[in-house]
Amino acid sequence: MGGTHNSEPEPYPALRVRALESLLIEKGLLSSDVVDKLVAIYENDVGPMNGARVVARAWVDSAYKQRLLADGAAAIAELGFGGRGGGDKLVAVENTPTVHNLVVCTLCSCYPWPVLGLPPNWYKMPAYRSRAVLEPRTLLREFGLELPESVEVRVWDSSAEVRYLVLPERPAGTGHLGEAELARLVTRDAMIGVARVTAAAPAR
Amino acid sequence: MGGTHNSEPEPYPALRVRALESLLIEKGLLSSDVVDKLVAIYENDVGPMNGARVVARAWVDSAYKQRLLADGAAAIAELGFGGRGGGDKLVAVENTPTVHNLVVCTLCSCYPWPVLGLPPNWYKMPAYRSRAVLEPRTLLREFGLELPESVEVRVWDSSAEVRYLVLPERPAGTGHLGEAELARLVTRDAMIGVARVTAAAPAR
Amino acid sequence: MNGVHDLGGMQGFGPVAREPNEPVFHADWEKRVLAMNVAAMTQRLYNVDEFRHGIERMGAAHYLASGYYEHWFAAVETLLIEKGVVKRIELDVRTAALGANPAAHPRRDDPALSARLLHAVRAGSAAKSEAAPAPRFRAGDRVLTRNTHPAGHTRLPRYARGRHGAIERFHGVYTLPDAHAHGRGRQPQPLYSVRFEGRELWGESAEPGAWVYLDLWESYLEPA
Amino acid sequence: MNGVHDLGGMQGFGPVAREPNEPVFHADWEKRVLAMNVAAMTQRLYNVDEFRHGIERMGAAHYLASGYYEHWFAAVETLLIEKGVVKRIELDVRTAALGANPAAHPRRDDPALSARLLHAVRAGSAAKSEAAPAPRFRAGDRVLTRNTHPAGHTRLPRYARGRHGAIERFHGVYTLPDAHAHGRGRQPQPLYSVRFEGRELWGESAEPGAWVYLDLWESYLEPA
Repeated sequence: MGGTHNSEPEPYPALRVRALESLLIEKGLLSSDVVDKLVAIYENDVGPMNGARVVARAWVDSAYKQRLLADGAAAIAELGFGGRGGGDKLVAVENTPTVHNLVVCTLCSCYPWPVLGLPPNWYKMPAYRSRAVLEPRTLLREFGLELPESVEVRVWDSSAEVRYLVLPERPAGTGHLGEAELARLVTRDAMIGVARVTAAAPAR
Repeated sequence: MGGTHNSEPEPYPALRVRALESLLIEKGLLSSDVVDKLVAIYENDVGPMNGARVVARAWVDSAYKQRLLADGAAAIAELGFGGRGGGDKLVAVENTPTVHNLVVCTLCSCYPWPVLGLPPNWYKMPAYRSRAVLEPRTLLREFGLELPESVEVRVWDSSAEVRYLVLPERPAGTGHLGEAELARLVTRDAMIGVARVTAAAPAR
Repeated sequence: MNGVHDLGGMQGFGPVAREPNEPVFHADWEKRVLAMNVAAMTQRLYNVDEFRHGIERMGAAHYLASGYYEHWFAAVETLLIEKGVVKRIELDVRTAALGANPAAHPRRDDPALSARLLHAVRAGSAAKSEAAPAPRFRAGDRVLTRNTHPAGHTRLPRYARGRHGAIERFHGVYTLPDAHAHGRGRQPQPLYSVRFEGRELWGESAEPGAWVYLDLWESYLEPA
Repeated sequence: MNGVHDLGGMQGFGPVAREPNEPVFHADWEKRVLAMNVAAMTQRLYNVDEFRHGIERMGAAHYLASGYYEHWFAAVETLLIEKGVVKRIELDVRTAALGANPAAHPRRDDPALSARLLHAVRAGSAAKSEAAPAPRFRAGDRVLTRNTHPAGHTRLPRYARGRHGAIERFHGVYTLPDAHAHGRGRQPQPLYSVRFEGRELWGESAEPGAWVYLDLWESYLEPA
């Protein structure tokens, strides 16, 4: 590699990817239906809706919340979530009135796939990865989240196979909502730690 | 700027440079003869042959050598060298049987223009700048210079307006040579510190 | 490796650019790269640490000028060639052939392979915690990270080297990426979450009341 | 600024590529960039610290993918536009016009300007040492560099922050680049050569018997 096709026009990667795919298929290491089914998993089956169900359950069921904080992987498996891309260790970190958690991977782009799906581009790009550990408050302010100095910021830099899920604070005024309704309020950004959950349902 | 013309074809910088040049000429801040004369200075008047004269003088005149080590800028001015691109401070560092000096600029490409001219590309590129401070012995080995562990390596990272010139060791077997003949042995690489001077005249 | 991938604390990359209603994929080829890589790792053609180091070995300018799936593809290509799964010349020839005749090499299904791979993906196949060796540190212990600059893969980022922290928790015993990325086996070690005060990492440039938690293997740490 | 220009100790750039019988310039436009920059600084359109920071502000991928005179030109263009000497639109229009008619805008001499600039270049116009303030440290004093990560220009490289060294010599009193690059005046300070043992900088990865000498301003240092 070594930067040799830096300035190739856009069709080039697409063509070379198809070429490699066709070679792997010929060698019996891949098949077209494998591609289709894997893509379908990451487009349809895993995504922030999984994490939102975990969060909502933790909000309404304090025993579940304790299990989630004690062993994240086991707790999400109760809801049927797991599999590749999440390590075998998931750690849920809880936001409180005095502690705010934020997740990043400075060395690559580790992310809790089983509960959040594939990461958004901004999570993978240099701006977020470089700044989250050095100036988290400034970064959060850009995301629209102004934290008072009395709130401690904890940045989780995922450098190993352990993945992190932020358990956001349950917003005030949601006492009348059921678990499914609560899950609809929980956004991907809140579970990464760059937003709060609000009682108004988010635009999806 | 911001990387916007990364993948432009080669003619682009040339055209934009000519455009800026023509605008500066119109504004009275530049003229074609200024360009010609400045280029002529750096193509003809300054270069390693200046530094070689300084080194040869230091080898044959121990009083000059002491003045060079005490105040490099004043000593090179005795030979008519100076001007922009060298700061007002030049420090000559002397190689001995137990000390080898090497010059780099990790943050940009500072270089002693009045005595060595404009730097070669390798001096300005990331490989040299990144490695000279971390693994100087390995780097020097690649340049063909194997230093025993008993020789201390001193790497001068030029982060300020101070510029460094390595005063190489005079090779054995040159007792019969005069100052002008000695100067012909002294290479740019030896004055950066990536080579020794040898008694055989270098290819130029 | 002190490469440009080690981005923690770097500056000059500007604001975070977000895309409203971002799709899961931005181009069809990205889907194919995802599938290829998952299929290759599931079949153990290379491991995740070799994969990450494959990305780190990209040219620095290329790394910074390209996105996530280009990084993935760079590593997939590098590793499949190095492992002898495909030959570079094969890939060059096939790329040229597809350029000349895009309709060549139509889809081919393999239900048996598909069932096997999908089962493995759903089960997960990432590093599992092992029983030994026993952890040297306990929660609350003060530690000093090593100031080390290995040429190969490591998960100790540059910004956290030679810094004092405290053990937050013991995660279990996991494969050491520094070994596993370079064909030196798994060499499992205790893995800890270690907390660092912002000021210890960034000096006077630290923001107040900010802590960084890093997952670090035992050999990265000394008692302090 | 922790940018990709701060290359000391980075890895992955491969061997040093040397060119036998390298010419002073590789293209005509490089000569013009050199002349423009020297002429601009000699006329104080911007200062050398603004110039260096102009290069540091390039996009990281662009910086690593381009060479010395492209770096120079990026900074020259950025600064002349920021200082109002030329307008970006003027430059865009002129570039397009020259593309359409390369013979336009022939050479124009100005012997008076030429004489004035060449005299200044020969005399040199770099930072001169000033008398005050008096230096706080003497040769041999042990110092600790500050662990600081300013967003702007600095000449304290990342690899030498928070490290112990010893004063090698006092150079004189010089303009502080951290201020001068940002329109905050010269703020002259004592400048020292400081020596660091390889092991202090690189830990176990240091080569034996290797020392690094850095020129550092007094405010980068604390007594140790």
